[in-house]
Amino acid sequence: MELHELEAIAEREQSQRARLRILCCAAAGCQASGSLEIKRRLETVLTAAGKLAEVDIMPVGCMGLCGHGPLVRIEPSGELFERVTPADAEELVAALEGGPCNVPRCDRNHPFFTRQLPIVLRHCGQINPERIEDYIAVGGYRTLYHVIHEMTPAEVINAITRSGLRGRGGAGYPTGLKWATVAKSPGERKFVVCNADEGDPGAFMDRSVLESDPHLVLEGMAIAAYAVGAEQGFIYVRGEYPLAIERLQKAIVQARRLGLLGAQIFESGFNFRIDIRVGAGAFVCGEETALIASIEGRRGQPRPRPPYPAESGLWGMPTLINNVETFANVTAIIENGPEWYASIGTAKSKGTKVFALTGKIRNTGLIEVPMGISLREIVEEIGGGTPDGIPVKAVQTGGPSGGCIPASLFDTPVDYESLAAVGSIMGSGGMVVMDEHTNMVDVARFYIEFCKDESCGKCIPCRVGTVQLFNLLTRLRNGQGSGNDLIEIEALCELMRETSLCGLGQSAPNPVMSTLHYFRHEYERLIGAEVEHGS
Amino acid sequence: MAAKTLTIDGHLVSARPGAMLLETIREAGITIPTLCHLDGLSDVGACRLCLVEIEGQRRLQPACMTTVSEGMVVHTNTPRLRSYRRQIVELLFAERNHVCAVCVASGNCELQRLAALVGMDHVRYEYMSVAYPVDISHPRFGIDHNRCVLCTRCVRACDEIEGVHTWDVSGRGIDSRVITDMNQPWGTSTTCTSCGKCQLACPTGAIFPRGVTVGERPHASERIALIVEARKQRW
Amino acid sequence: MSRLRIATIWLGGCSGCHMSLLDLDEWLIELAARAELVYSPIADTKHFPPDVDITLIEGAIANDEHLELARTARRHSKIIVSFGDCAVTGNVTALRNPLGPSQNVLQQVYIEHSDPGGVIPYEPGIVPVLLDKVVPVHQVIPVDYYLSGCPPSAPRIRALLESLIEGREVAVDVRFG
Amino acid sequence: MTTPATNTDVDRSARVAGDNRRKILEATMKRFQYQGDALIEVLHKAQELYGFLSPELLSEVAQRLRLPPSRVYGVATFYHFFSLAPQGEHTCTICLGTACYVRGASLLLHELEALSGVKAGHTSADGRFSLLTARCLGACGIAPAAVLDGEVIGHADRSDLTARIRALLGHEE
Repeated sequence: MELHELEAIAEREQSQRARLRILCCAAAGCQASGSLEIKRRLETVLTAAGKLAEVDIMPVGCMGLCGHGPLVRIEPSGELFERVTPADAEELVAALEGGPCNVPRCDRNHPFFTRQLPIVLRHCGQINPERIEDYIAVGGYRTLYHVIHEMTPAEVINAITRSGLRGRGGAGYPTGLKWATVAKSPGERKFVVCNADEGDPGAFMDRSVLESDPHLVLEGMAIAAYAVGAEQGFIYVRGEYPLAIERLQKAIVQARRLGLLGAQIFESGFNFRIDIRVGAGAFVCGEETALIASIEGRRGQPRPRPPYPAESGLWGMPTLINNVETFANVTAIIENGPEWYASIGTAKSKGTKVFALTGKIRNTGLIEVPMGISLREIVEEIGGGTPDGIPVKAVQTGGPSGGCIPASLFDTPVDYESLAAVGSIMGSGGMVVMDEHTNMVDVARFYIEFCKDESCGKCIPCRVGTVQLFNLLTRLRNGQGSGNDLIEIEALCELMRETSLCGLGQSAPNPVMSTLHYFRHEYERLIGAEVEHGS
Repeated sequence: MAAKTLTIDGHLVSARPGAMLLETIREAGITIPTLCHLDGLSDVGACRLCLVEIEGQRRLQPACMTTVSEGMVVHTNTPRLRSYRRQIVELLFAERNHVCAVCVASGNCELQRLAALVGMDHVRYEYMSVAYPVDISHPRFGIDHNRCVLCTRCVRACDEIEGVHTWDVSGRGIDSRVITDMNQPWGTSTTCTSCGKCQLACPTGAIFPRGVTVGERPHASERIALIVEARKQRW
Repeated sequence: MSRLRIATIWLGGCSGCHMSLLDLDEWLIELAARAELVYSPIADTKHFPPDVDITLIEGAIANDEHLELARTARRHSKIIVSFGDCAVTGNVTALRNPLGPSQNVLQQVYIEHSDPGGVIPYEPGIVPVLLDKVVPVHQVIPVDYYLSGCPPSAPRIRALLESLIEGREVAVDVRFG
Repeated sequence: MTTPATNTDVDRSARVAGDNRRKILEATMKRFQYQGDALIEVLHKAQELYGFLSPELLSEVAQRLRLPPSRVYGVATFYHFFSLAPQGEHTCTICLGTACYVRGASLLLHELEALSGVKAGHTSADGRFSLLTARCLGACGIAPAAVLDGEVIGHADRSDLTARIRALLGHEE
């Protein structure tokens, strides 16, 4: 494959594109709501009308507003229809050429669309994720060519460093620094691993990216591999995501066939092969060292760091581990330059962040916003508040490792440091909205139960601490708690945070500590009279 | 290479480069609790009892898996470390049925000793009162899972020294359990060589020689290090 | 100096801790000079008296009577000592816990493992009703000091009592089993 | 955890059917050059072929990959995806992720437990129905989500789902 061949594919794609197009969301959420049946119905209607040749019906990735799915967009008008049913097919076809159509339309001027800044999600809902040609037509794999032929590995790392990109998996470690460590660590072989073990309950960002734009991630990984000197990559993806796995498999085969992965990529000396490893249901495998154990075919138990995987990872070799969203940012940074990327966001948190906005919120879905946006803008403007007008009480970010931020702090800007300062974390991007009817002790107990079930059992504070914490919260909720219990709960939280072996155990108390901090009265109410006298 | 000089609890000590903090602390005559560590076996850093404070490091570090470095300033016995250690031992006692009064290892048990060492005079947590089986299908040894602390010393002794890997851990979290082969009665294991190293390595009365009663199981874990030494030296 | 009022109570345990107390031999005479035993299974008393200075509780909380006596003792005592492993941990008395709630235990003991025609005794007010779970004393009342051991040896009991009587800081080592 | 009688029944019926599942599994192991590292991939394949991992199957995998049996068992029981017992003819998985939880998934689960008489994570005694839970299906946009015999159901409605399961189980009686 040479550059001109790539461009030829893009041109051919663009010239063959029909003027009239119907784009049906074929991501997991809308598929579950019957979007494939809608697509079939549209084909039937067009066939009957003898118009099948004039209109392209494209299955595309996530269009964002998952809670209102299935979503269908028509081009060139760009109108977006929500809650479409197969019976709407005729009207949608009519709408293509301006005919009458009573299918509910989304307001494209709604803040849900206008406040977003898609970088990672820029192709989502625009291209057919199962066709590499679609990706090439929007400029895909040209950055990889540029990198291989015109940049040295050091220049690539330098660009990523200057962009200010930080790990999107949650902890926010500077990506450039990680790449540089892997690049300079000695090793016979090196590996690049994409962490797609998105395990936070209430998060589906990575799933949507993989289902909607798998090549973007592959290209990002290939660039990383070139930069750090790796020839083998793995994508560790949750077994719960069959559609993402299927699309990744297809994407890898397609890329290999075109010589964009494999040996001598773009006729250069650079080789890079990617294999998929399917997770088997263990949240802890999102932790780097547990993930490595799992790829090596062992129980997914973490080990103490140092050494860090960047120095000694898979089979003891230097290993770069980044998550899906981090890799998905790479091409845009190289393409537009690190300065452009660094101009978005805040002083310490650059670029955008993808969030899965769920819970008691009108506009459930996938959003990408610039860092620094306030929680209020996300919840009230983009999310449109709660569906039934009950006031919002809190928003939970960071999943089981994060915390609950009360509505009174909704002016907090969304960046790594600010979220940490209010007792939560950025996390991988789950954002669950809770209304006034939500019992915060139950929420804390829900997360601790999750961590208890997901604890690997290796270290004592997490293995037994989660169970004792869960028992204490259960006792409290059942009205059998005593004033002493809150002291015990706090002591256990501190123990787990300070002494657990890995991030799972260290952060497991966060939901309890943050709710105890902001909603202590809800705990105290459960203990009964004795405390109420005091308060 | 020159020896490393570091400060442990206010005392200057020197250590050979590459030494682990745990051995250096012990050589300095300081007692620090451990459970999953056993001389002669690889370390896993799982029990968290040997965590120490190292100045300039945000997180506590397990002494058993931390390499000494020049100028390191280490605290092994601060109030919060003492409080954490006690809590960890409490959690262990609450997890399974550690009833010293009726245990073969009483008087020779590391867990019992740990309770005394960290001053754990009572357990604040609710006892979980589990009902695990006792496997005495093996002709020479038995295992009472109710007394297991999941330190995995048996697993490592079997794998690293005897080389047969009869033992492993099944399940996860609080449901973790050590197993032999396919989670089958130990006596039916096809890989076990009946060498007894697991029994030597066991810190509590979980794995015991058959025929002993309360307080009769001797503690002989230090023999594991001797065996390793013997193998190296080809005695 | 007025004599201290000391009580000992015997809940779910084997009385071995009390035997160990008696092992103090001649020191008991010294003790008697400084303290008065106002309630104990080894004294002829029916009701737990008020204004007790130190109460040693042997045994775990296994039935409703234990629970009530422990609460009474707490109300009337300045200092409560969990005396021996059963009081501190549940110990042997709590070995029934893995069998499940009290009904399962009674069923196994009085029906399944008994001669044919066994019946589960049920005479509330006469036969104490078992609690579903045997628990250590500190899970039902606040405890001030813990003396582990099954039983605690006489010298350790003496060390504890001496510090308490003399108002010194209590520093008794931990020794389960 | 496993019921040996049923396992051998399954094995026997498999042999009688003259199936080539062993061959497919062998091919998978061969593709990974019988490397121990591939254990999880191989177990995925084995479960896909047989529906669950019987002790015999695990032993065979251990032998072919030259791994100690306890390690294979340890791995198989660490990951929630692997099942060591056969599942019911029909399965319903309720997502208990946060978004689903906030939208009432636990009530849904309780209702199904009451309806089927099966506790979450278990299979009915007659082997007809398994009620399972998932930590998060990643389908939060359509919470609460459930999977009934492989079909993802979004905005799962209590009465609707119970009716479907009742029909599913009732139809064949």
